[in-house]
Amino acid sequence: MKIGYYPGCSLESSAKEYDRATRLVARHLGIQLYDLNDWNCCGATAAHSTDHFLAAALPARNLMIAEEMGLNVTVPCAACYQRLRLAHRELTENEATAREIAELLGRPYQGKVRIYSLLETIAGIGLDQLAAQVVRPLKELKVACYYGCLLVRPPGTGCDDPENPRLMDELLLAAKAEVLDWGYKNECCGASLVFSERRLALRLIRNILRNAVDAGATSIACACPLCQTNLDTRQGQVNKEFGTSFAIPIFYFPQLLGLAMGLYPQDLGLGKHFIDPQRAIKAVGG
Amino acid sequence: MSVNESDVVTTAEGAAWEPKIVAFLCNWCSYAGADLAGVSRIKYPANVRIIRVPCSSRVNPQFVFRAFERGADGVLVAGCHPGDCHYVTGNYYTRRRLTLFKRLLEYVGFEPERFIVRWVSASEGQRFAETVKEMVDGLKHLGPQKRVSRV
Amino acid sequence: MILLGGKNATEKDSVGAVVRASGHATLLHCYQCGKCTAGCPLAFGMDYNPNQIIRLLQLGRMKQVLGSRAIWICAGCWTCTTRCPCSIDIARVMDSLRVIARREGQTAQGRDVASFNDLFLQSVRRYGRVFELSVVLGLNVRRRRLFHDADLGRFMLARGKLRFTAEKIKGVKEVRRLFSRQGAPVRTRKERVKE
Amino acid sequence: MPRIGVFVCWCGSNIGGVLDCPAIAQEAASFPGVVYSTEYKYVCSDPGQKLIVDAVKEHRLERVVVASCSPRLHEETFRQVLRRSGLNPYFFEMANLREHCSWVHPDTTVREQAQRKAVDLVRRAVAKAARLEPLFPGKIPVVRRCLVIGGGIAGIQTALDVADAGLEVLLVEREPTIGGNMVKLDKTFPTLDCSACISTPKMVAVAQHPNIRLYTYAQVEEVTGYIGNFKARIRQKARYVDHSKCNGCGTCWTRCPVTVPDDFNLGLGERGAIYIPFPQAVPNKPVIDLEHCRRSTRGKCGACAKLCPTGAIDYEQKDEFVDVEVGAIIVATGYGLFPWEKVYGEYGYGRFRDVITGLMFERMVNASGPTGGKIQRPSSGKEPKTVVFIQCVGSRDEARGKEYCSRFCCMYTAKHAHQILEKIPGSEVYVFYIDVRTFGKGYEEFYRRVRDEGAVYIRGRVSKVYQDGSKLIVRGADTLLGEQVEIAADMVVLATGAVPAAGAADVARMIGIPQDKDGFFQEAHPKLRPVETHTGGVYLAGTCQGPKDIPDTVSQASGAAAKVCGLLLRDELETNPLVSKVNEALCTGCLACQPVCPYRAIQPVTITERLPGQPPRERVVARVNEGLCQGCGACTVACRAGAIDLKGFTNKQLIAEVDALCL
Ligand SMILES: Cc1cc2nc3c(=O)[nH]c(=O)nc-3n(C[C@H](O)[C@H](O)[C@H](O)COP(=O)(O)OP(=O)(O)OC[C@H]3O[C@@H](n4cnc5c(N)ncnc54)[C@H](O)[C@@H]3O)c2cc1C
Ligand SMILES: Cc1cc2nc3c(=O)[nH]c(=O)nc-3n(C[C@H](O)[C@H](O)[C@H](O)COP(=O)(O)OP(=O)(O)OC[C@H]3O[C@@H](n4cnc5c(N)ncnc54)[C@H](O)[C@@H]3O)c2cc1C
Ligand code: SF4
Ligand code: SF4
Ligand code: SF4
Ligand code: SF4
Ligand code: SF4
Ligand code: SF4
Ligand code: SF4
Ligand code: SF4
Repeated sequence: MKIGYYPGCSLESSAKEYDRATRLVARHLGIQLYDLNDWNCCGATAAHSTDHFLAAALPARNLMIAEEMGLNVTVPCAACYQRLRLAHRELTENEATAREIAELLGRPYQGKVRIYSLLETIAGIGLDQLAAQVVRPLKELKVACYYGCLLVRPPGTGCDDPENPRLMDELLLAAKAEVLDWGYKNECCGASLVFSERRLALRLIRNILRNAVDAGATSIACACPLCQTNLDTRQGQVNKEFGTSFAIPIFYFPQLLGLAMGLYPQDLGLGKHFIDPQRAIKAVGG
Repeated sequence: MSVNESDVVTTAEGAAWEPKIVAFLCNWCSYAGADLAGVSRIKYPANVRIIRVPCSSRVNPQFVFRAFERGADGVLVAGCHPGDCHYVTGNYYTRRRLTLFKRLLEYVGFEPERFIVRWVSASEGQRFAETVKEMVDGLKHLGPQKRVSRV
Repeated sequence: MILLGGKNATEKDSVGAVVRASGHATLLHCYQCGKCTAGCPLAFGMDYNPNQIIRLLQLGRMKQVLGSRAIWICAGCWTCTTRCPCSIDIARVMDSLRVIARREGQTAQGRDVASFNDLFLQSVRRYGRVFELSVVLGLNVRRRRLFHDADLGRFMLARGKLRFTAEKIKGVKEVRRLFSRQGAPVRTRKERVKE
Repeated sequence: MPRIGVFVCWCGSNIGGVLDCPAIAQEAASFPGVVYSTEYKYVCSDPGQKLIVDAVKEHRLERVVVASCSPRLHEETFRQVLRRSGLNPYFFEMANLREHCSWVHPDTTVREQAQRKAVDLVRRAVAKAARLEPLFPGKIPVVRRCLVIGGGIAGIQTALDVADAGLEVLLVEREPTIGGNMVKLDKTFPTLDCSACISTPKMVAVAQHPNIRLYTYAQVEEVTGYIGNFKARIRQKARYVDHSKCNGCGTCWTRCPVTVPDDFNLGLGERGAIYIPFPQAVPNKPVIDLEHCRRSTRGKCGACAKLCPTGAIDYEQKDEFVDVEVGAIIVATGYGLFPWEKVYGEYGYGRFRDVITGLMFERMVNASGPTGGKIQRPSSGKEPKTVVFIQCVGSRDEARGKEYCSRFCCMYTAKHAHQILEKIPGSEVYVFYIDVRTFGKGYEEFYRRVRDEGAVYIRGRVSKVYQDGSKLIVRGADTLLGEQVEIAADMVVLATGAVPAAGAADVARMIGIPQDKDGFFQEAHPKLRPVETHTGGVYLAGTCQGPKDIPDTVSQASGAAAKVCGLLLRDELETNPLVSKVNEALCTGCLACQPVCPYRAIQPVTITERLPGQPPRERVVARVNEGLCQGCGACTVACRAGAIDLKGFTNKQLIAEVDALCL
């Protein structure tokens, strides 16, 4: 399968391991990722909080690039994914905006590109197909799949049921992990506030960690660089702020899939976590 | 048959003494409630014998007294919940009359557990069964009624 | 005390702008069930709950809304929008309010949020992508708290997760053109200095 | 001792699987009076029924006991079997072995006890059977005519429905025209069709219906009798206009020199002393309001008499009485509005002219109303720009108003808000509410539409309205924001709730129907008998039973009509034979029984007693009206003399049952 790949800014820096695991797993599953040529930042929360036009225009350029390359796009970052989909909707529904952007960039967007989350793309090859690749079943792994907000909201742009998303659960089930039913899988982690209103954001992170741990999770899986960074790197701050002692590893879901498929933990960027995932990896015999 | 049946039971089988309860149930609510207990197969002790009356207000205290005289160990009167009476206000009279009567019984030395007035609706099969259970337990504790029993 | 009626109700036009910008015909059909607030992960930190923001708009209280902290606390998680029984896109209303507040310079209650957004977009404008380090450091400079999150910085550095140089994309000119549209709010430092 | 037959039913394994039915039958054979006893697999089946019929013949049975399931299930079935066997159907008694025994005591550990209980239950039934008496339902003839009191939409609808079924209807309305409150309305929610357009054709239909006799400006003064056979006295108030002569030309009312505030328009307009309430009134003929007529106040005028081309004016007319017999009565006396100006000082006690009620607003927006449909401030005649509505005025206020919700005011307020926004460009509408109740079909959608149109709903009750120059200052709170709100308004419209129509208590007393705690007439059952009353033959329609809107009013009116047709289309009524009977020889005339009867079935009568060797003597005794008695038996306990007994549940029978069980 051929598909355009829009990594987004985070996967170039703070979420390098996500990028690496994604490319490795995709290759292993026979998904050919083509990086969008010279893509630009989608603008993220900053853009839509500041200017409605920019919020549509920045992703629009990327969609045009994909369209020129004749590819659909898969997006590993939940925020980028939502921005791209909302921009696609704006461009196809709001003629004025579409026209203006076309003028500024000197070409139109035809609206042919389909935007998929990485979850959908991987699930797209078939769960059986995936299960067949599993050499190291994640049997001992009690994992809470965390989707956050932007993958599933607002309705119509999300990739799964906004209230009870299941895609990641299905994927990890195929990898024989023990996935848990828990209440915070679609709660917000406050990523967009973490720099400006850190104390508020820490509280949201605390709530998510607590709920996962209460549900019996020994690890959390994510499908977004912002979620992972937030939940992983801020655990120390959370513990300090609330007097807790969380130390739960936060994985990118392709890292776990990679493990199950027998790839090397180092190659999957598993050494780059703030909370050491060694114990969890050992438990599954990694 | 003028012999007390419960005596026969004790002697014949050596089984424990079983209290005898006469129940007056109004046709519209409590009798239907007892029917529902049956339809729902809710088990309860077999000590209760039911007499159907149109309304709990039809129950003359004399009937209750008669039952005791004839050897009943307990009497139950049950009707629709206040406000739900098929005949509008009947059970208010029941309440007033039978409360008074109960006080009289207690005055002459009856234990309060021997005479019970309870509201049981047509949908309260469970409540009917529980009422019977409760009464039987209470009466077993008290033993046979001998105060006015002529038998 | 909220004063309404006759000449008291003067902010209807500006409310109308928010209503339109957020893609609504009206917000008056919100019946204040509070479901938006109930699910909002950040309501605990807001001065007005999300439903109260909508309520104030219904009453035409634009100034009160623009002066609220709530609009900056909103993380844009879209929980409210997803569940509103009246199909009100509260998250987008919040967005629109931030946009308008930013345009009108009413960012007192959300200085850090607005600064972060500014720095972020500046970075995008300059390089076509966001240069995380410059945004974070920039924010710390503006806030005069240089070592905020320094622990994290050290960790990221150690794991090779921080870039020290920005990567400029080839099409940065195109991106700048997108910013050039009239009304686009982000200015570079140079421009700011010039003013 | 009558000859009794006992039939024990297995109900397949339902009974037979737990109880030893042959043993029960065998034991029953030894009970006093039992001459035949048997068991059968399914007694209610055709062969089972035949078994009974044959046994009755063969063994000359006089009473039958079936020991099977609940009498609530099959008592009627078996009574019919007895009828077919040539026995009085009330010579039947049942023992409930299934619901009360086999199904609840199935365990083998209690087999013995269950079996003994079953035998006891059969013994009880036999004891009662031995004392059964033949009972015969009584017959009462039915007068095929219905009286409808109140000519609002409820009375109109119900009268038309009954009349259409071919029955005679007498419709009595106390105002000079029928139509009630509905004809005062402008549009009706949620579809906004014009109220007069849908109601006046029905009014005309009433006037023209061959089966309806219409009495307007009339009142029912006395009702006696019982279901199927009521007598009523109608007072036709003097109109001072001979309607048999008047042709409704209108000359008189346009020329009368007197002007008085017009009650039909709630004081917003004026009328003469001779008047019709509104142009489409039915009948479309005037009455003279003698209190204001100049001829009677000043002794001179007589203009109407002089001008009338038909000589219909008759200043000497007197009230007349009409006595009628009817088989059923439908009460449809409607509602009035809560007298807010007596209670709410904080809204100005009616002192501020621009504080009006919803019904006044209806008259104001009505094109045929006093302002010709122009919405204007009563104080200045100017168009209001800011209008505040206050809901629940007098309703949902247990301290000074009524505890209940008036049901229609939320919706009519929404309607009024819509009308303001539609007719006055640039207007502002604020609605203070506590909850908004939109239970009907299309109502919530209407409410949403009105909000979309710009009505601002503010959750909170207004605390005060005061005049400030030409403005009304309304002070409330937005409880959702927790902030006080003050609105400078041009007009304030109060959604006053509904109360029972004036005089409802008199109607209740006259007919003998209870009122609920709020004065509305009490239906027989709030869910299952909403149009019936506890008095047989008396039915309710519309808002006299409780606040309701037009759709509900009309449904209930048609429901009441159906009930009346069901009653009156029979030739005779069969009375329930299970009623009380007074033994006049024992009755002391104390009447202790009378107040306990919920149906007022017991009345004192004077009888002449002829005891041998003594002069005839007059004596008061109680008598039970079999048409009214429902057979509850409450009276039997109240009678100290033991003079009343309940047929089918007599003292003797019940005592015998007790004895049989306690043996
Ligand atoms: C402001 C307002 C707006 C409304 N708008 C709507 C609407 O848009 N849609 C809607 O569905 N509903 C509306 N309603 C409700 C509607 O008015 C009632 O549902 C309906 O009128 C009830 O009809 P009724 O026949 O029961 O009572 P009424 O209309 O009150 O009729 C009762 C009649 O009985 C007569 N009467 C009373 N006592 C006696 C007596 N003792 N003897 C003889 N006659 C007697 C009265 O004179 C009257 O003519 C509104 C109500 C109000 C107050
Ligand atoms: C949880 C709950 C609680 C409620 N509590 C109350 C309460 O406390 N008080 C109250 O007043 N109301 C209450 N209600 C409302 C009440 O249930 C309804 O008002 C009432 O049951 C309506 O009766 P119905 O006969 O119109 O409809 P239904 O009860 O729905 O009866 C319709 C019947 O038609 C049959 N049917 C359907 N289609 C066909 C077909 N094509 N051919 C043949 N048969 C068909 C169905 O099987 C059904 O038996 C409650 C409702 C709910 C859901
Ligand atoms: S959820 Fe929607 S309808 Fe409810 S209060 Fe919020 S905005 Fe209003
Ligand atoms: S989008 Fe904003 S207001 Fe809505 S739930 Fe999320 S944080 Fe709250
Ligand atoms: S009579 Fe009753 S118990 Fe006997 S077969 Fe019929 S249903 Fe069953
Ligand atoms: S003038 Fe005479 S006929 Fe004409 S309406 Fe008046 S009373 Fe009737
Ligand atoms: S007599 Fe009376 S009713 Fe007739 S015109 Fe004169 S004032 Fe009017
Ligand atoms: S219908 Fe509405 S306005 Fe009227 S009493 Fe009920 S809640 Fe109040
Ligand atoms: S209570 Fe008994 S004695 Fe007294 S009037 Fe009634 S029937 Fe007669
Ligand atoms: S049996 Fe009941 S209804 Fe009949 S007269 Fe006696 S008290 Fe009234």
